[in-house]
Amino acid sequence: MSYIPKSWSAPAALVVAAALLIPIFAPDFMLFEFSIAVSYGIAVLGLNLLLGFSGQICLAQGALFGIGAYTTAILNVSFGMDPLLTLPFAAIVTSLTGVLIGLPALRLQGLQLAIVTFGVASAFPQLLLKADGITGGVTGLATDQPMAPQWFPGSLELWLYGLSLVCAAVSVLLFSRLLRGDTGRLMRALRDNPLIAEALGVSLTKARLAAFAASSALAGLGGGLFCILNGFISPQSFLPMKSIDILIGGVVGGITSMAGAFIGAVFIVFVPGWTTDINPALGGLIYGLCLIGMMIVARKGIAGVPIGDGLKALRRRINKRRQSRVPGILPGQ
Amino acid sequence: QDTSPGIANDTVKIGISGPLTGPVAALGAIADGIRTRIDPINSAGGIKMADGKTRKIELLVEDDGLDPQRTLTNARKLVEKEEVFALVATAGTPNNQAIGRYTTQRGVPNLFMYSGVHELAGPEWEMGFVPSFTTEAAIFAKYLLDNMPQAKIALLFLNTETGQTFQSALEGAISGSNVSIVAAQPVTSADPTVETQLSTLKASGADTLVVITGPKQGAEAVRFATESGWKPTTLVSNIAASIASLKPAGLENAKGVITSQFLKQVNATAPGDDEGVQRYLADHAAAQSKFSTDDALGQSGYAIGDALVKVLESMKAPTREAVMEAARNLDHVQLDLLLPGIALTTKSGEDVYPIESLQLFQFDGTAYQPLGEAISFEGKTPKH
Amino acid sequence: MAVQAAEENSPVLAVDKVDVRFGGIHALRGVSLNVREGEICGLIGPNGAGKTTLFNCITRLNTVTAGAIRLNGQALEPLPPRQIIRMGIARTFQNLGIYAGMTVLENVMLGAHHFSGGRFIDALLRPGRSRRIEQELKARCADVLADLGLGDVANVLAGSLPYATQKRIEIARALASRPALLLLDEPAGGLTHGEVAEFGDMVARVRETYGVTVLLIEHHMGLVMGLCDRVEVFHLGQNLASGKPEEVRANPAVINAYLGKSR
Amino acid sequence: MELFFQLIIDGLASGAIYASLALALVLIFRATHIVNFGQGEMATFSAYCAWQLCEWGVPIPLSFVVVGAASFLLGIFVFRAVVRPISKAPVEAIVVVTLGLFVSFQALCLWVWGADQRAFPSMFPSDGWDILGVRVTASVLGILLVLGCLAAAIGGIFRLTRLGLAMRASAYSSEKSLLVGIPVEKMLMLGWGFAATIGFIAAVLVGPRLFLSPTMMMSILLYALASATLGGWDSPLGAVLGGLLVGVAESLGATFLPFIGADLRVVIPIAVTLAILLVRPAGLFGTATVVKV
Amino acid sequence: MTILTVQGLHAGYGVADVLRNIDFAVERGTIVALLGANGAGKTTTLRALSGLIPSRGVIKFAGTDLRQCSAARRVELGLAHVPQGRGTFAEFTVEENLAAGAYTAGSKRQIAQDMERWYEAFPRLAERRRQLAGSLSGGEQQMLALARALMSRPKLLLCDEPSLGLAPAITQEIFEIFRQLNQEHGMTLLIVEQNADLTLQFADTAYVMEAGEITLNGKASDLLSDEAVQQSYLGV
Ligand SMILES: Nc1ncnc2c1ncn2[C@@H]1O[C@H](COP(=O)(O)OP(=O)(O)OP(=O)(O)O)[C@@H](O)[C@H]1O
Ligand SMILES: Nc1ncnc2c1ncn2[C@@H]1O[C@H](COP(=O)(O)OP(=O)(O)OP(=O)(O)O)[C@@H](O)[C@H]1O
Ligand SMILES: CC(C)C[C@H](N)C(=O)O
Ligand SMILES: [Mg+2]
Ligand SMILES: [Mg+2]
Repeated sequence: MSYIPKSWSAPAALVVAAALLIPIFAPDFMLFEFSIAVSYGIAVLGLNLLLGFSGQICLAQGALFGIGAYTTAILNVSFGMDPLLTLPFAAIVTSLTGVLIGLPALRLQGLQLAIVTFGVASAFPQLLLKADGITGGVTGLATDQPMAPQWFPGSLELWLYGLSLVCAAVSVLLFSRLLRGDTGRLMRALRDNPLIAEALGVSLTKARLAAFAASSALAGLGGGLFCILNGFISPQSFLPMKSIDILIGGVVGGITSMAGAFIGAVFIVFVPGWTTDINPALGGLIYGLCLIGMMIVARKGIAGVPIGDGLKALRRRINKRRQSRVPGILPGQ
Repeated sequence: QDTSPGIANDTVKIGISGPLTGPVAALGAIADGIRTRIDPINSAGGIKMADGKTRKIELLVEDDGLDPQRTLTNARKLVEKEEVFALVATAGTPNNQAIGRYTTQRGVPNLFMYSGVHELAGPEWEMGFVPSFTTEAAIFAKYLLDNMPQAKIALLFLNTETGQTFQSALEGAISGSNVSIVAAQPVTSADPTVETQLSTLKASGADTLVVITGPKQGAEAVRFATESGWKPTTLVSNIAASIASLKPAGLENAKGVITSQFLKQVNATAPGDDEGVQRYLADHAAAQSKFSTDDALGQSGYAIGDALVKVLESMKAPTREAVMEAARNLDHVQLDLLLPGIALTTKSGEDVYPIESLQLFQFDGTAYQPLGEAISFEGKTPKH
Repeated sequence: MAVQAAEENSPVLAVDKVDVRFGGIHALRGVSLNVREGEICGLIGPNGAGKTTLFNCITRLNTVTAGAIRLNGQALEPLPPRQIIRMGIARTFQNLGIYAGMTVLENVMLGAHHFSGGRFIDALLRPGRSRRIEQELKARCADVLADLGLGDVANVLAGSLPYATQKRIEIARALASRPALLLLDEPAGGLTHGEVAEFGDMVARVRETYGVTVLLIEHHMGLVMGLCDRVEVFHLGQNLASGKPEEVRANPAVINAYLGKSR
Repeated sequence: MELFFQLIIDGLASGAIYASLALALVLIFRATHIVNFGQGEMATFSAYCAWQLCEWGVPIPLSFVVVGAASFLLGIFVFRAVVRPISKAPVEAIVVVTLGLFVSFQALCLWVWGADQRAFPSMFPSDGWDILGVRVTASVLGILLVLGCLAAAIGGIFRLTRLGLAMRASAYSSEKSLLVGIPVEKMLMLGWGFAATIGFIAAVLVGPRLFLSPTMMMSILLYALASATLGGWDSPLGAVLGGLLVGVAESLGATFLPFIGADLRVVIPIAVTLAILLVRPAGLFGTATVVKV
Repeated sequence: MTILTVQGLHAGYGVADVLRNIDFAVERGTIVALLGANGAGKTTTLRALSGLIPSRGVIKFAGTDLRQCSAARRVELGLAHVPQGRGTFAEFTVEENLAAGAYTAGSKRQIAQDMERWYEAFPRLAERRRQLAGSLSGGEQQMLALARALMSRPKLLLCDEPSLGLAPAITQEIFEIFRQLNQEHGMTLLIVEQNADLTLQFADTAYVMEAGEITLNGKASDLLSDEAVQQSYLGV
């Protein structure tokens, strides 16, 4: 049971279809919100790679997202680079930072890793303030106004949305390449039982850091995109809660699903707004209850339900049937 | 002339984005304060504007949790989906910076931003409200130069635009005198306690403590100064000095605290005979507002609502340009909650600061007593 | 043939006075053991004698406090655990070391992982190459599965299979790494008598086809006596006896410590 | 030098605050193997209820006792309503549920009582003494004393009693516990109840220092998590000592390490935690587990 | 008198049932063997009996219908289950494991007595009172699992492959203990074992399972001489 075909199942198809249909129905401001959601989605995808497929938790994903955003902003503001061209750098710089953050992961796992990385997320905005020489401190950084090229027929928002989708597509492509075949299997082995994996010749160091690097690269790409979309960033956008939001996005969407990453991102971008629309005073309460309800109804995330579950049940049934054909004693040759 | 979006013959839509949830949800009282002011007007039929029409105000409030990016999406949603006429009281400096470019390009008024830093990203379409932190720094400096010419200041400041602006303004204002800053310690709004910083400040041998932080750290500082047996002259920024927010520190500990104010003191149990205060209390009761009557943020919101009403009244055409025009040319406009002697004054092209006067007060254990008259910095608000 | 070969060849695996302590517990106290090329060597001993600990030392999951372990003359102690399989040692675990959430084939492919797999950069940038490698790997592992009679269940989740089948998957996985030395830790646990006999045949067959040397921990005396060329007995972390199965079975010390009276 | 000692005292004071929440977190972890991110917010809610009773004129001790008992019920309610339905869900889903509790309780307090900070009555006198120029206050000593006793009591219950053993077993593996006849669900329920009560006590201790507000506990969450990790998640005493260590390290580091300073003090708890974990992976007082395959 | 009656039992994992319509009974004070090939469903049967997996059908234990009882309640009623493989609390010490096993047992004194008794029976455990169960050797864990189950002084002991991973001498001893418990305390035992020769020597009656159904039952001595059984389960 390879994970790729599974993720490419119904939820993925739905997400792709929705992504393509959105520009037709959504007004500009909403297209903008969707673009923001896609940028988060890329970061959530990174988290899924780490959490869902290699079993390591990183609660600094929001900080890494911020590093991507600041890389883009600084390259643009201080070096005059075209924002679009900065994206690969955002991914690379963040990836390297991610490896640094991942170093403790070689010794720590689970809860402890979560808390240490959450500490990184908490320190991040303060570090940005401290390094105000390059980050602009509290004032933040305003980057070049994003602009659609001359030849582009649609609106600026459509252009940015298209750009986001391209980034997402690239991310999904890289993601699925990593999860296909040996590397993916290896990461899952790592997740399920590192001890055995090591006995099978897996280099834990290499695999863990690779997972961190890849995951952070995605966070960085998402962050760079986020910066381009907004045209302005400041430390206030990368508070520790952002990392928690990204985690929520991942889990609500489903941490072992690519489609889920984007579903989850849409959730964290839109649902808090909807709940305050229902009742401004009670918005937070409704959102909190919504999170709890969500997990009770769909414990494997939205992407795991209900289509996903049905498929799985079917698969299990098929397996069962095959299995019953296995003779109880050793088959002779 | 064309009519701008968001304004009809009988209504005008106003958008607000601010933190209704999360760690700084206290700022949500601003939106509530505005609503407190607007509700009675709507029930009375609306505002009579200078173009001859009477319009009701429709307030649309969005939560941004003080995240600038969410402020931007909110602003876009308000402008493009809800088609508001103007944004009001957007809270937070970076938040206003984040939407500056957008409001400028769209030509959407961003009125009475709740930020003590006024020089932001889109000067044409923006207007602040509360006095600049530089004004407050100047008035504190003036007090010290007049009364304690040898003062040694220990500064506890919020490590954001707020505190940094204040710090540099204070340094500027005391330069060349014998008043000096002997120690400065930053706090962040995430710091659970600030005793470490205060101990360090105390050890510096300062005789004056200046506090420019949020309400929580302000109250902690006031408590610390007494608890630790350190008795400096304490000056607290008006962001942190309302009686409501000092109460948890123990009001007896706050005795002697000096602050600068532009809003009247409100004491619900003894409202006194000030008409403005009485109207505020009546409106507060009628609107069943959540914030307590002595909440400085709610009061600020109420004042902003009041200012909004005044601006809309003097708007000569149903356009966004006209509202900016009106806001930029306020001439000694009195508000219910502004202290006597303090009024909104702006001048197109020259003066972007609506409130430039502050009055010093000292706490006597139950109430703030004025220390002299309001001091006006009209036209001379220090830039930063 | 195998028995003769065992006597002629130099040891593949040489364990020399190995000592292991866990805090206050002295689990191995200077045990020595040689396994010769091509033989099936049994390792028996009472519970807690240190058999599994020795396996763990060989595969570097535990560190030895003193002594040396050599494979074909090369010391194993300095190597990290993940190098062991590359040296040609593969093992199974006493309490099932399979990945229950993966299919049988995936489990086995993990065993062959070290041939080619695990290059993250290749996976990202050279999808063609990694796909080809994956195909090769799959073919090779399918062969192993077929050899062990697991062909039918290749795509079934390993966790849902009966205990004994899972143990067999582990052996398949170990074989997929093409080891020179195969360490089996109680592979026949939970098999019925009939199954044990077949299992013995399978191990013998595997030794021929894959040319492996086997070190086998087992409490099932029937299997040990029938299958092993030589048997080594541990007791309380020390060598108690060693020799041909029949000799060991007749050794009073072994009977006393391990086999019990009635056997 | 006086400053140095004063800072140590300050560090102990804030450390005691971190330790209070850490203790509640460790308790729930020990009893249910869940890190309840909403623990502090539930405690804040309880504290608000107590405050409200006081405002209505109920004597302080009585209201504390009443709310302490009610908190136990609150814990049980939360367990039954939201935790039990997902008890078999993967861990990340449970984490999100506790985050949901966090958001919900914070929003609930905000909705009912508003965001203004309130004065929470202190159990301790406001006395303070100057000892060789160093100021020590009664409230800090009081908090430390109460925490010490609580930690010892909780540790004792877990280590030495049948109930404690059963609770630990239930947290560790429900299947294995059922096999020996432990009513797992009841144990988990008790765990939630106890944790909510201890959380309330923590809120009572820190309330007067931090001022009662919906986000009171949120501001110390990271510090409390670091303290619990540092001390070892299965040791109540470790949580308290961890908290104190974090507090002192923070206080001294923020003052004497120029490149850190007060604005970067938030890195200190994590740096200290990381340093200690690298030496002792299970934390200072945590027990390392051995996994055999 | 029967202590356990099972009628029309269905159970499984998820979609399809592993057990289909199982009927059997266990007489009080007897030793019953449950034999069967790998994957026949023996473990599943025991798990259904002790309530670890949901099941349909009737399970009557000492007059009580177990369907209403949680797994924990079943232990209180006197049913103990030694699971297959390593069922100990790996994070607990040996002593704590035994104490947990005595959760439903009576007085402190009785518990202390029992503990001493099993320490005597398994001296290896006595040496390792403070060792974490997870770090014990496989066989040591098996002994611990057994001792832990016996701490609850069950009326009926369900034993899933008790000899798994045990040295021959210890296996022998354990069966002696079973016999002793059975004769001296009237404990009933239902034993799933692959070591069929040994089990059938000790057992009074036996059932044989194949593919989720019971295909054969009878006196243990009869089965010992049954040809089919000899072929697949006995080492003759
Ligand atoms: N990590 C550890 N910590 C402490 N003691 C340990 C550890 N690992 C093993 N031991 C002890 O070392 C001794 C040897 O254990 P080992 O697992 O090697 O036994 P074994 O010979 O494989 O026994 P079995 O036949 O029961 O599997 C045992 O007494 C065990 O309790
Ligand atoms: N967790 C599970 N999920 C799905 N199927 C399972 C699970 N556990 C067991 N099975 C299946 O149920 C059937 C019966 O298994 P069970 O463990 O009861 O057999 P058993 O007779 O005890 O065999 P063994 O001798 O291997 O212990 C097998 O086909 C097995 O594959
Ligand atoms: C008091 C706060 C509203 C000040 C805010 N932090 C700002 O920088 O504008
Ligand atoms: Mg072993
Ligand atoms: Mg079984």
